Amino acid sequence: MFALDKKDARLLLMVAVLTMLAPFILNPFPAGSEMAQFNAGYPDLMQRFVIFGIFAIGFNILFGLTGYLSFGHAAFLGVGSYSAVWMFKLLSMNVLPAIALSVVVAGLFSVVIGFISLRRSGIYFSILTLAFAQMSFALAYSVLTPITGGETGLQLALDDPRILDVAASATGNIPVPGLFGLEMRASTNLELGPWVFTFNVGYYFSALIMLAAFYLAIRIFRSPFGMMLRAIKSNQQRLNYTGLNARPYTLAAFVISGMYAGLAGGLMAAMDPLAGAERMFWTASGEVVLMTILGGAGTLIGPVLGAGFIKYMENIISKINESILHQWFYWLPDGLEDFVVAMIYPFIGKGWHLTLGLLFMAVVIFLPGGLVEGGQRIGRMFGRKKSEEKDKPSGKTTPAE
Amino acid sequence: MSKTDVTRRGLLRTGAVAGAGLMVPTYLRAGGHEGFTNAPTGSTVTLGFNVPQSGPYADEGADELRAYELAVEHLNGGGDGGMLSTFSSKALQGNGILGKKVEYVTGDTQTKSDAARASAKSMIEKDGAVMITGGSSSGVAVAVQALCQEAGVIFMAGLTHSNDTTGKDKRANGFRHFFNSYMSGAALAPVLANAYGTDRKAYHLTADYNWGYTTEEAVKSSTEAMGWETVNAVKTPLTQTDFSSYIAPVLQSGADVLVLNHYGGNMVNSLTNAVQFGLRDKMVNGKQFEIVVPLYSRLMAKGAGANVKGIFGSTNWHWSLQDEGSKAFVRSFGTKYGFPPSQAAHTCYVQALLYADAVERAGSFNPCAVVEALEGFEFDGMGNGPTLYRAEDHQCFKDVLVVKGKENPTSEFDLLEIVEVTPVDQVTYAPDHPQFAGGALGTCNPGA
Amino acid sequence: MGILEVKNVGKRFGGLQALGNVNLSVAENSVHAIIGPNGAGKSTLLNCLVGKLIPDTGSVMFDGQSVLGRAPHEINQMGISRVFQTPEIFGDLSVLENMMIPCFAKRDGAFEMNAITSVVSQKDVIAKAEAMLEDMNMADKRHMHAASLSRGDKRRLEIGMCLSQEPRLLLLDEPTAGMARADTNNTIDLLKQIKQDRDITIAIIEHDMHVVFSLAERITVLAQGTPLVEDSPENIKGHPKVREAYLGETAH
Amino acid sequence: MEAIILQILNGLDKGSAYALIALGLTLIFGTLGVVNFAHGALFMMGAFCAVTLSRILTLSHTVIDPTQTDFLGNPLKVQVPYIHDIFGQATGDAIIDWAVPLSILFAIPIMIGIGVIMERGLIRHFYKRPHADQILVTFGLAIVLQEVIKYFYGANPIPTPSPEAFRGSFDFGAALGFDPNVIIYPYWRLVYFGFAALVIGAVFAFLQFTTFGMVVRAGMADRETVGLLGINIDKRFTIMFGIAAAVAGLAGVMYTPINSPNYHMGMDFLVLSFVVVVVGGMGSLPGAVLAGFLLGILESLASMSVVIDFIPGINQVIIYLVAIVILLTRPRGLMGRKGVMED
Repeated sequence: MFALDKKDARLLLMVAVLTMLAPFILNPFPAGSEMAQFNAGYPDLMQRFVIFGIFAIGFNILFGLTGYLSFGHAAFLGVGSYSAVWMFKLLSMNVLPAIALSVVVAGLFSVVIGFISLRRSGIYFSILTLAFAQMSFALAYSVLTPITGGETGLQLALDDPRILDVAASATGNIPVPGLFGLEMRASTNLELGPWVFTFNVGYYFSALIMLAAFYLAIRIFRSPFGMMLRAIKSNQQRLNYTGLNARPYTLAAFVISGMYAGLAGGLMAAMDPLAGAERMFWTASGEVVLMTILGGAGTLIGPVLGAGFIKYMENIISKINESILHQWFYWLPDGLEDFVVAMIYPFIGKGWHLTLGLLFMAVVIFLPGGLVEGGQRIGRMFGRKKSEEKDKPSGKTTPAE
Repeated sequence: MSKTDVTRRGLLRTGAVAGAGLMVPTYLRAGGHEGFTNAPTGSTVTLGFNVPQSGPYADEGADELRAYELAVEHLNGGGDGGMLSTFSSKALQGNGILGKKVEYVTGDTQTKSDAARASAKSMIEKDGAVMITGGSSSGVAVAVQALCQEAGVIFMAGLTHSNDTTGKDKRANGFRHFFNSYMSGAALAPVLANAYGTDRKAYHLTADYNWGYTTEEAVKSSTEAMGWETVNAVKTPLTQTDFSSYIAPVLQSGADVLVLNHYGGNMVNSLTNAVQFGLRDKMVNGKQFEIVVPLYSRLMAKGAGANVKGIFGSTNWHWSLQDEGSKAFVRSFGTKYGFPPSQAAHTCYVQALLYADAVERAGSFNPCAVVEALEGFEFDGMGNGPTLYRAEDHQCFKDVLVVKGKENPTSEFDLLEIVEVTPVDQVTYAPDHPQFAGGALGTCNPGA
Repeated sequence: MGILEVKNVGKRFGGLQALGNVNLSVAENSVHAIIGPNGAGKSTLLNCLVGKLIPDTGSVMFDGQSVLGRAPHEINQMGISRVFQTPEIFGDLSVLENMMIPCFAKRDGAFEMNAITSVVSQKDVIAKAEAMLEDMNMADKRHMHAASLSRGDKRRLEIGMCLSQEPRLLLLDEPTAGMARADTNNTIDLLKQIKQDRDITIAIIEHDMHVVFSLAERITVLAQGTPLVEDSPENIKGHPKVREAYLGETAH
Repeated sequence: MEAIILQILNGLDKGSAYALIALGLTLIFGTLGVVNFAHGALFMMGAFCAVTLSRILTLSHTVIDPTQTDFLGNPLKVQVPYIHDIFGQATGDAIIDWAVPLSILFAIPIMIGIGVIMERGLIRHFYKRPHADQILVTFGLAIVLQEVIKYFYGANPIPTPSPEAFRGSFDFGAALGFDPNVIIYPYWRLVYFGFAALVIGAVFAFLQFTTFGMVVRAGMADRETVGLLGINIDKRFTIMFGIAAAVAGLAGVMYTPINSPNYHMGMDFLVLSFVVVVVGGMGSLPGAVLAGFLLGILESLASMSVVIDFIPGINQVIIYLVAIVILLTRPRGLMGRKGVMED
């Protein structure tokens, strides 16, 4: 299927099914029940899952394949968002031109930054990319305020030109981003007994783009180009003495992953038309590094899992507060209830960072290959024979899926 | 069971059980029965408290959250009722809002506009919140305000001081109770002129982002109007922690007053550094060197410790105010938590009550009805004297406090003393004032 | 006129004269060995030949073209392949993939952005790589992780990778260093086989006199950065200067 | 002219903080080959050693003062430190006043302990793991450490003043014959600079002149060979980790009067200290110190208002700009060795 071998086709199909059914899968608990707190099937978070999935997939093309650890990828995301919002302000609220521009602009930025940074390798490369991203953040937050909106972020206004579109909607509000009239924020609810499932246009739009991005990533991983990138990670010296110049390959990988980041940034703006400078801060770059390593660098699905994991923590765990805990444990005797709540309390709500830190450590200590390795171990426990597939004569050994 | 316990546990539990059967959150653009986003259909109504829980303003966020919990308790008829008894509008009965029990959800803004919007969105989309409130910086307030406008819910800003929130970035669905940069400047200038004379040379250090710009502009124009001269204004990066290289040249410039347009950690550090350099022991131009901090908060004063002693600044509200509303609020907050509330807590508490009252008076949760009820609303008994929610820009106009770091604090909360309560007339400006130019309120958006 | 002409090459590292004034000519289709005691400048000379170092003086011509100032991959593209002292292979890749990379390099040049090419258009490359693995007697190991090969197999793989680029000059840097006797003999046999099967020039830097005298047609002895003598193996064996400077020390 | 002298002074002081942190980071990296993202957290832990000691010293019991009232109108509860009861008010206040310098003694054993526990309990299992794993696990640890501190001390900065004797500033200008009040410099910052110089000197002397240091230096150059000599290099590396933690911690202790410590101060310094280490050259101790001072001075010069007026925003980006220029002109930073962290 799609010129993929069987294993990859199965993976793609699995991801496709999961993303399409996400509104069901992520909302396993009836609305209003005690466990509804853990439901993640609302449009904003689902959009974030796939958008950060795209970001991490792209980052993995650079880091997972070539081993070049960029610490400034958030800059491309930010640039992408700014481009998209400017497109909404100047041209029209249609998301296609906005996303196209964000990919192009992020691509141009990554050509320049990549060309300079790739003159060095290892940690020197990481620091160069970090320096560029931090400069972008600092300038966007301060002196570039007229272009970026600075502290408050770049946002739409009623008096924007929007030459191909209306400045204000019929109700006197700022129009919302859409695809030929189909608003990104439009949702339909399906109520099945106590369960509520939400189907959101923006989510499905992003999910389709993510699937395309994922498919492209598989193709890149399995292509000769992908093999060259892995060869760069493995032994750059041998590559040079094989008559190959590593620089164009790494630059191409850098630009591709920069464009993925730009795409993610553009989509973020399309879902929510505001671009803040914090998107480019070093912690945002660090986040995508963590997503990729946490999920499993160099694997196809790992970064997506890592992105989902971190975004879930950030959006769900941080919203649990003390009164919700009391609600969960009300059935315990009063003293015990207070004790249990007091024990859990430091790890939820404002303590979600603590939980995140502990989980990072746990994953890296016990699952060196990231979440993917965890999945494989579970898979092995259930007796699936992976070794069989490994030996099939596909012409390649592939990194674990 | 005490009354506090009822609200904290019992009610929520009941709400949840009831919710399982009856209340299904209606989502953005979906639940079209009432014609607006997240119309509450069951016996409860959900408010979203979006405050910084991680990052540098986490303590301020925690105080805001305490205030909200207190407000919910009072709205549901628990506790001593707090300001409900002093509030000039008597629409609130202590039986929830329009008879619906008030529930709330909380989120973490991280003091980042992206995270704040994500958190607000989840409250709107997942939890069915009909109003979002909170925040501890203008960046967040502006970002969330724009989001609420789009989504069709009401935004009651928490702590946000930049002119832009009700200036160029104002929105019809957003309301600000807190004061702003212009008011700080207008209130401070006469007090400064009085204390330090009209022949002063000021040196500004300004945080290099929107709030810093508006504050610098406001303080500059109002002090210059009093006859002060501005020698220099230097922008400092947000991420700066050591301000020595910005403070060292101040004396060379011939300035005799240093204005620190900084907030939060920036302010704590720059003030600490300035005092360390011994600036306040110096005589320049034959005058004692002075430092001014336009926007004070008690938590910042606590962070800067003894360095704040004798330093002027402005604040929205302070627990030592002696009007009935403030006293009632301080009493219920102090009784519940054991220490006096901060200005952020006050503003958040008041905003929650004002929203509830507006709904009650309008007879509907519909954002457009709420906007109508709040626009031009005059009230009293919430601290700061008679107050107007101006229709043109959704900014509250009320008395502003000029405060000074206390010389002999009696406790860790007793750090500021009120120097003057600047009457509202003195800080009122025209809606089209140049510092607030640009932007348009637009029309209210009820969503669905 | 040899295929590789080294003229007056000198290289200093700080105060150390690593190479004095080296002149060397490697005849086409010969096996030329460069020997010398430790620190004689063999590795420095080799690095000057492949573009890793740029000599201070002199010229290095390959087939009438200067190699100086070219990047390693460009020199490689001219037809010089190098085998390292410790095998340099792509440890994270499979044996077959290791072999495919030089085949791609031969087909596509220094850079081709074949980023989404499907499995199909790799068929010619895979076929070529498989054939080379057959030649190297490694076909049964094609799906192994290259890092898990034995030392001898890594060496065979590396040599195979160099050969699949069809180079005109194969440079070997102590190809049997650290090998057991049996592996050493296998490597000698492999190199003999290669020489027999193809038109190829081999330059070999070696320590082990057994290897040198089994393979070389011509030998240059390097001492203290300058060539001492260049002659046939028979003559070198009995050369008094060589005995004095080199063979005496190593007691072979 | 005076302005430039002043900024160089400022830069030396800022630089000494950068240099101290970068020194510890390089010690850990150079000896253990571990990229320690928790180093900023160690700096923060040091600062909170000072906070903790001053909290201990001001542990109080409550006395009701009926002459004053608190905010709810009840009689005021006045806190009286126990130390007043033990040493009397004057001596007690003097001890509280000197809490920060006293914290040095308090912090050294604690920080070495934390360092050793960290190395034995966590870091040693990561020597052979990829740098990416080291980054993830130490970053996780950094988050955990700072959240623990936040849980106990809150997010707000905590004022920790220097002793009374070091407040105020010294007038260099007057001493050098310029106008008074032109080149002033706080006493405590002079103390900080001197302290940093002392610590840096001590670390270098320790590595240079003791057998222990010699073995460690040899281990930094070639770990396997030293291991073959039958020397237990691992144990020495553990001790080095402890020392590096102590250096970071002391930098933190002494920094508290300059900026009130808060739980995220380590993260604020983390990125900067990595830039410093890399600009200095990975694995080079003199490089780290040199780069620390260089970046400190350049940052100070760039914050002069004439410079900002000339190039707006330069003060925001100077450090990163310098890092880029240096890394492009000198591939391995100022004094980096070849082959370290290049793959």
